[in-house]
Amino acid sequence: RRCYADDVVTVLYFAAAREKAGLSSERLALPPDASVAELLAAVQARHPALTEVLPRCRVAIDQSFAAADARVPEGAEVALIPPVAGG
Amino acid sequence: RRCYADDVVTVLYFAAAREKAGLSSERLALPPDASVAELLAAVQARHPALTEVLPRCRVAIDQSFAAADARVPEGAEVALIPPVAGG
Amino acid sequence: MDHHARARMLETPLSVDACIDAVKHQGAGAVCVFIGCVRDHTLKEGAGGTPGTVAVVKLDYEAYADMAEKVIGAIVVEAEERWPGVRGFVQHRTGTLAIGDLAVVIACSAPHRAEAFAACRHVIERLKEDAPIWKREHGDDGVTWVGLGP
Amino acid sequence: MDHHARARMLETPLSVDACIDAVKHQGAGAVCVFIGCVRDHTLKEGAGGTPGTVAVVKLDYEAYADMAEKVIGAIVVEAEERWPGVRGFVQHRTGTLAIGDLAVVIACSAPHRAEAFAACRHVIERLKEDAPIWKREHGDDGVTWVGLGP
Repeated sequence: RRCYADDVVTVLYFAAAREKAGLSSERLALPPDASVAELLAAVQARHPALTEVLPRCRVAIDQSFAAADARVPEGAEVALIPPVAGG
Repeated sequence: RRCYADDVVTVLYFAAAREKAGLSSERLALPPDASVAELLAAVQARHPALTEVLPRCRVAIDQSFAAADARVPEGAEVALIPPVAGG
Repeated sequence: MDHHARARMLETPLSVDACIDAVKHQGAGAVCVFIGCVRDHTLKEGAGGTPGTVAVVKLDYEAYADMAEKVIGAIVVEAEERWPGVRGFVQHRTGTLAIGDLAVVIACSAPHRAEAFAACRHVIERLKEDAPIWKREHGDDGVTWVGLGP
Repeated sequence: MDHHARARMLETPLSVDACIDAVKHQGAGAVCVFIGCVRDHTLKEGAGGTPGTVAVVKLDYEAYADMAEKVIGAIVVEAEERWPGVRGFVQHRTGTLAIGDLAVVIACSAPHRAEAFAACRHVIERLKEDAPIWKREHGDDGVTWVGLGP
């Protein structure tokens, strides 16, 4: 792992999150070994409009649900998952 | 109602009952106001081969299930219903 | 009560689409369909009570057709009354069926899935209790009337 | 684990027959199919909390498709492991759907009906919990993301 350089991840925004953030995906630089919680804080800072929906979102890392304390690996695909409504 | 003359009913035999009785239907003369039980006794007498399956049969009068004490009206269509196996 | 609109005995192959079309409508958010088909094996009490499987070759379905449509129709009405908003429709086959052939198709629609599932299950369970339908099983252990036991 | 063989997200109309064919086999005596379709109304907490019905015009379905296929596929595997002998297959629609259009079709086969019903119900309930799929409802009260609440 590169030392002291940021991890770059891809963040995907779906449904209400995309609508509020105004974009469907972006690349985000995170401090190495960042947690999901830290990622959410970074996202919140970049997109204040997400304030309402963010707390209701689950997070997926590389297409698997991740807990708040999970680590976000370098190059991960991170998705914000608002309350789902399939079927 | 005619006095003292027999009621004539049609008896239908299905599945195992037809197989044992060797016929699918017949007309049967019954004393007036006969019960289902009396009808079964008459059928048993005519077709001893039914001895085994008869006790396991339900009876329908004019396409509705009937209890043993039900009366068999003149001209009724009576069906012997061996254990069913639909679906 | 119009049974005929809810249950049909057919000597020709059944149609899942026809059953769905009979119950689907703009107010229904859910349709549950049950399909009973001829399985290639069946469980049989072997000698000494040990359950064994018997290969099935075909089944002959026989029905007291008029009464069967009445009984099944009444069972569907039972489900519609018990779960408001449900609409049900049943096709049941008669004649000789090969492995894989459809013997019964039950479709139940409802505004929501819980009622659709419950009604569909109710209909198949009650149908198996009361519908005057019989099947003669041609298995590798000979020909037997299902449900008649040894 | 081959999710793809068990779950497919589609932008084109769904096929009940395709789902049945995917699970039907000679050892299956029962197939349970659940169809979720777009209803013309929905219940809405009206002002003051009184539940009222709102007319629905259409629904836009959005999905995180790759993950959805993985999640749904895993849910089907869950059902197959929990009810031995079950085979499941799911199609889920994305895009804009009109009233009556099919949003999801779930087919589960099994030797006997109890497992087919149970597995099918399990899949739809779990799918609604975890599949990353969303619907935007165009109702006569405006456009809202279902599940997001007021």
